[in-house]
Amino acid sequence: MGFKSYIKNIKETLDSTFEGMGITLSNLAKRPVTFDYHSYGDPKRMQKSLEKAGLKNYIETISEGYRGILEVDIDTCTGCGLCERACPIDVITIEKGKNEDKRIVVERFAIDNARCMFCGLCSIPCPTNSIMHTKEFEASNYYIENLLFEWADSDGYIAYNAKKDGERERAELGSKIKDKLIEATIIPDEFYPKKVKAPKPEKVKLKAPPTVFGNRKTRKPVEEEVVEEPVKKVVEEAIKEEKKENIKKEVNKPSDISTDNTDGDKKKEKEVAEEKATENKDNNPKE
Amino acid sequence: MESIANSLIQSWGITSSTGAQLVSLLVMFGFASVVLLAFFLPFAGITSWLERRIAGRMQSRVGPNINGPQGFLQWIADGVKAMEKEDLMPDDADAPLFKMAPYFVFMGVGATLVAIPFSEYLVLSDLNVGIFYIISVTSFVTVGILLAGWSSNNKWSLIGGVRSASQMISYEIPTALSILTVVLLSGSLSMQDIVKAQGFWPWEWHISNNPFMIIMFFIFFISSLAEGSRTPFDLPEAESELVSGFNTEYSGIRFALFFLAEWGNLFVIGAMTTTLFLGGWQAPLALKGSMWLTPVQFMIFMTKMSVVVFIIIQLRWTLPRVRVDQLMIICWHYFVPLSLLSILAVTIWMAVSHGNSTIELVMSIFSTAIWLYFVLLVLYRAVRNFKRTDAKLNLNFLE
Amino acid sequence: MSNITEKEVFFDEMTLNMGPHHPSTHGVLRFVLKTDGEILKTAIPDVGFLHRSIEKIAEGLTYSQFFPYTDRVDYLAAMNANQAYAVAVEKMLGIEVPERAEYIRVLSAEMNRIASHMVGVGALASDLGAFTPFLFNLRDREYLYDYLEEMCGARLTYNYFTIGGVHRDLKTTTKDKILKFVKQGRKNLDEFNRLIAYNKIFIRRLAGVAVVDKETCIEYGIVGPNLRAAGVNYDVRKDQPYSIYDKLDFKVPVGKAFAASDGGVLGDAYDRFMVRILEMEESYNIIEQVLKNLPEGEIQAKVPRKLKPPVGDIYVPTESARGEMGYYIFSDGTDKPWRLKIRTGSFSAMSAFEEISNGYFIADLVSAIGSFDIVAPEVDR
Amino acid sequence: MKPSELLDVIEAEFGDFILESSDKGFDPYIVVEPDALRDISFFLKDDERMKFDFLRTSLGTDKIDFIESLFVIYSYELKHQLIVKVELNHKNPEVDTVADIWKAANWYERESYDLLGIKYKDHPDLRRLMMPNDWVGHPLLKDYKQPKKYHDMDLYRFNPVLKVVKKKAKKKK
Repeated sequence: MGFKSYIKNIKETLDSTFEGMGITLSNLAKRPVTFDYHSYGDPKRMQKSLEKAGLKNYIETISEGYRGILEVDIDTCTGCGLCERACPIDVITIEKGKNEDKRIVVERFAIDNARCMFCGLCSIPCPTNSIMHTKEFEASNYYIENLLFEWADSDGYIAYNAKKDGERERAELGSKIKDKLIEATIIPDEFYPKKVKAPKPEKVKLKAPPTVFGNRKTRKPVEEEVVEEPVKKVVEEAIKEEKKENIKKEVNKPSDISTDNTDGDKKKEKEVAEEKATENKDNNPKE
Repeated sequence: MESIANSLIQSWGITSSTGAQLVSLLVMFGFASVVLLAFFLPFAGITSWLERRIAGRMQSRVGPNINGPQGFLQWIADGVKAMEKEDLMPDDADAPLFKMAPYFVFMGVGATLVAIPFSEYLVLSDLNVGIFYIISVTSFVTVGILLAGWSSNNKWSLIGGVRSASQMISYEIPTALSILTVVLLSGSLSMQDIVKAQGFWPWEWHISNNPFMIIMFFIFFISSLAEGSRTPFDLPEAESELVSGFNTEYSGIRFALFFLAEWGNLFVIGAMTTTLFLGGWQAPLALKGSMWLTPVQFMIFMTKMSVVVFIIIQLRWTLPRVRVDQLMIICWHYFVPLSLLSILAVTIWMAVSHGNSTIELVMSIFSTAIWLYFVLLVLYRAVRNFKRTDAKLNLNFLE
Repeated sequence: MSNITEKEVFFDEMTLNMGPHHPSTHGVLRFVLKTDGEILKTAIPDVGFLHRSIEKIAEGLTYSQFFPYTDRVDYLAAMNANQAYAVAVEKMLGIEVPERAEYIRVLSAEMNRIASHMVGVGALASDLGAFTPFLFNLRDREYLYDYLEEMCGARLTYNYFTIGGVHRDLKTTTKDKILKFVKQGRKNLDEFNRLIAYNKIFIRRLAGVAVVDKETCIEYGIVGPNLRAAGVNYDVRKDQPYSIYDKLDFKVPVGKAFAASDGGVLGDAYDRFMVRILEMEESYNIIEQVLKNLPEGEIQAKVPRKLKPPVGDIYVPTESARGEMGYYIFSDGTDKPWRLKIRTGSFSAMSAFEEISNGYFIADLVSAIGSFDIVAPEVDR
Repeated sequence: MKPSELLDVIEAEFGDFILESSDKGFDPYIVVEPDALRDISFFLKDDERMKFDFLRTSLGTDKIDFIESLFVIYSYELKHQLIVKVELNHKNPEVDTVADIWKAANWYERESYDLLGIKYKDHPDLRRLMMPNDWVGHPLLKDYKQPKKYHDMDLYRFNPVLKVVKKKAKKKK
């Protein structure tokens, strides 16, 4: 380290430190950009800090078209179910029936706000803007069941049909959600749901995807060797040994979940193997 | 304090020497606890609140403002919360050491109060080795942090503890060397005498005795930051590297003690800097020599100290922290040679200017101008930055 | 910087567990550190804590339903992730996006790139102990988020793009606000630079740390700003242009040992930091150009309701804030992808860590993680 | 180099080992005999006409009949891209590693091993990447069934709200 760089280091350190101190000092004379948010604790205080920031209420800080909690105006719902189909995580449940006049009745329109991810895909296809996002965003409470918002009455609601009912306008956005949010704070009768068994996975027959271009020169059939995975093998061997021991000890134990699983896998593998065999037969002669 | 003890002994009619000693001990203890509870704890607490408010303002946010007027009682709320919390200890921790460590740290900081002169008459004990006493007592902090790091049985804590030990051992050398120049100038180890060797006006302070004293001031200030492990030298508890360093495993009141010690340390650094370099409690001539002028001198002392504390706080929210090897390089490559050089220069200057008060005065005014230049530089840059960012002036600090 | 490691004196090895709950492992990462005191021997990354099996989920969703999930791949630059997926699917379907929609897409993507870099460089500063610059950047980012919220209705997970366009049109009021912010944003960036980027301590902390040279970068497939910091002039926006990037005039900042006077080497942490800063300036340029030339017209191409791309596989790269984000999609001719794979920048940066980390201090590992701008959900997906 | 020329060069060099090659799809690709994968990879990386220095991504696909392992490579210098595919036995997918040719393949192959069970021979560090080390099964296989429990932890997290939905629905019917 030369003498020049020695002095330079000291100089630059002091210089940049003074610059930084100047910046932090100048920020003391600027107004903070944040303001208090106390919607739950101290409404008066909240009002004060909002006034300082030149606002009437915190909703004003949220822009138009904000994607908050979903609101459904059931008066203008046509029961088409587009929103239900658009939802990637099946948050919306719609049940429909028909009454004596052969009109569609929306028996149930439920939105599970506990799982909703506010992506906005449901409100886009809606033909009458019945389902829309409000500016409300605070729905947290102590009981997750309360976040299931039922929008149709239990008797059902005759779906809106512009031809038969005449033109209807959608109720003002955000006018209905507030009651629902207040309802959600009520303590339910039972709030520890019992455990439910796992849903049985649906059996889906797997089909191989089509090949892209048939310009394959020589197609060697992919050899089929039945070699099981070492991990599974280890597990199965362990289970076998356990069973042997159990037999030795003559103790009856309920079979493990893992054994069930492997059994299921075996069955599935057989099915898959059969399918492959048939498909290979189909494919190969062409080449 | 001795007079109080003596009067008590006389009024109670105690004659035996052991009895007298006991009484004076009791008086000492009572006095110490009063000082700790009535001065030290509130000071540390209020500083913690102030630091958070200042930091908030510097970062374009508000800071704590809910408990009490402008959040002033935040420190009490924090303290009460810390006391209510469970005092957890890891299973494999070294229990006695683990429990002892916070007290070491707290004691090391608290004991320095004894020798610090707040005014001409307001000093607990004007020791004739005052500055020496302070240097030695602050080493307790090192011991405490090392113990905390070791006894937590946590590798992150251990690294923090060892870092702290190496850091403080290294930085005691430049600190001591820079204090040495002050001792040279005032010719005494007693804190009161050091203050009395200076005057009220800025050119009478030790910092502006000659330009090399400015270097010594910087070295003392920065290395005492390192000793108090404040940013940019907060390596022992570098929260983004070592989780929380030596106090990772602490909770409840023991953690609060570490915290209090940290902010108490702020006061100690400020008081030391003020006393040694910035003229201490020194008031104009007319305001000296009477017991009744104590509040004035105390206010002068506290004002100077607050400025120093403010700068420390500001530095914390300005600078990033240095690395371990850079920490050592700063100490051994820069501070130690520079301070040795400065001691030499100061002694030569003292020999040259001895008895010639006009040369001394000219030199003092010259070096006052130098450090004033630095102060004005920072202020100028603040204004420049303000203009560059198109900001609106708002001096309402009570948002 | 690290002469100490050159001495071949090693004592007992200490195994340290850094993460998953560590303040400087952004998100949830875990490193198993083998150290000699404070000096690292190796840092073995352990990922998967945020594995949400997005690729498996994609196999059960239609092409347009998968959009919200792309936000969650990289939540700091969700708009870029949106764009990557949209570009890939549109290329498969052969859809031409209206010009106005393309301009709005580029505008939002560049705004998001700035927001992401703000967090990237700010978090690096806060990892090194300087908290104020981080909060300055968060403050500015909130403004950007405000405008993005006005555009699409959400602040973090936007889901703004559709296949063939965007959901909502850009309002003129928002446009004016953004133009106004660009001026202020440049000033604030300058303030940030003077506060931290030119700070001596900061430069010294990053110079010569976690050096990744050109060859290593290419070998490990490190992309984006990290690659450019090593001196490779490659940007997907320039070299394989998509959208309207070939019509725009912007530079690609490349690293050149910015901290050379302080012991910096080409491709060190400070270069990566500076390349991001320069990229932010370029993004401001792009935003200005886009807003100047914003054409009128449709924002949504006509797209069939059921999207069924032809059979085949495609790999489409785009430039996200953390480098090349590519979507590999294999379509079997139905409305759901048979296989979808997301290639992200953080993943490849992470895979190189074991080699990079050797011989530095623990404190340097923190700055290395910060300088690579690793976002954990992008690694795990 | 144009895709068609690129494929011609490869065909001329390794004609016997290329099962399929096409540039008619979205991206040019070749399907390679598994045994010849390493030779072709070396050629692709080192040859003057190829210079594929950047491995963009590597992945596996379960195509029921077989498992496909592929990687996408790109050349920074010559700016061309190629997808190289290998078709593997579904029961015992095994192929040579390319992790020593492109280091980037290291983690991608670990991921493929983890999620699809493709075993890469001579891989330097073939461990699971995303899933825990003692996980059973490979999630990205099409016939994968999620186990019910992992270390006594329920893997199905039941949504109480969902349960309420079903109950009420039953009542109404």
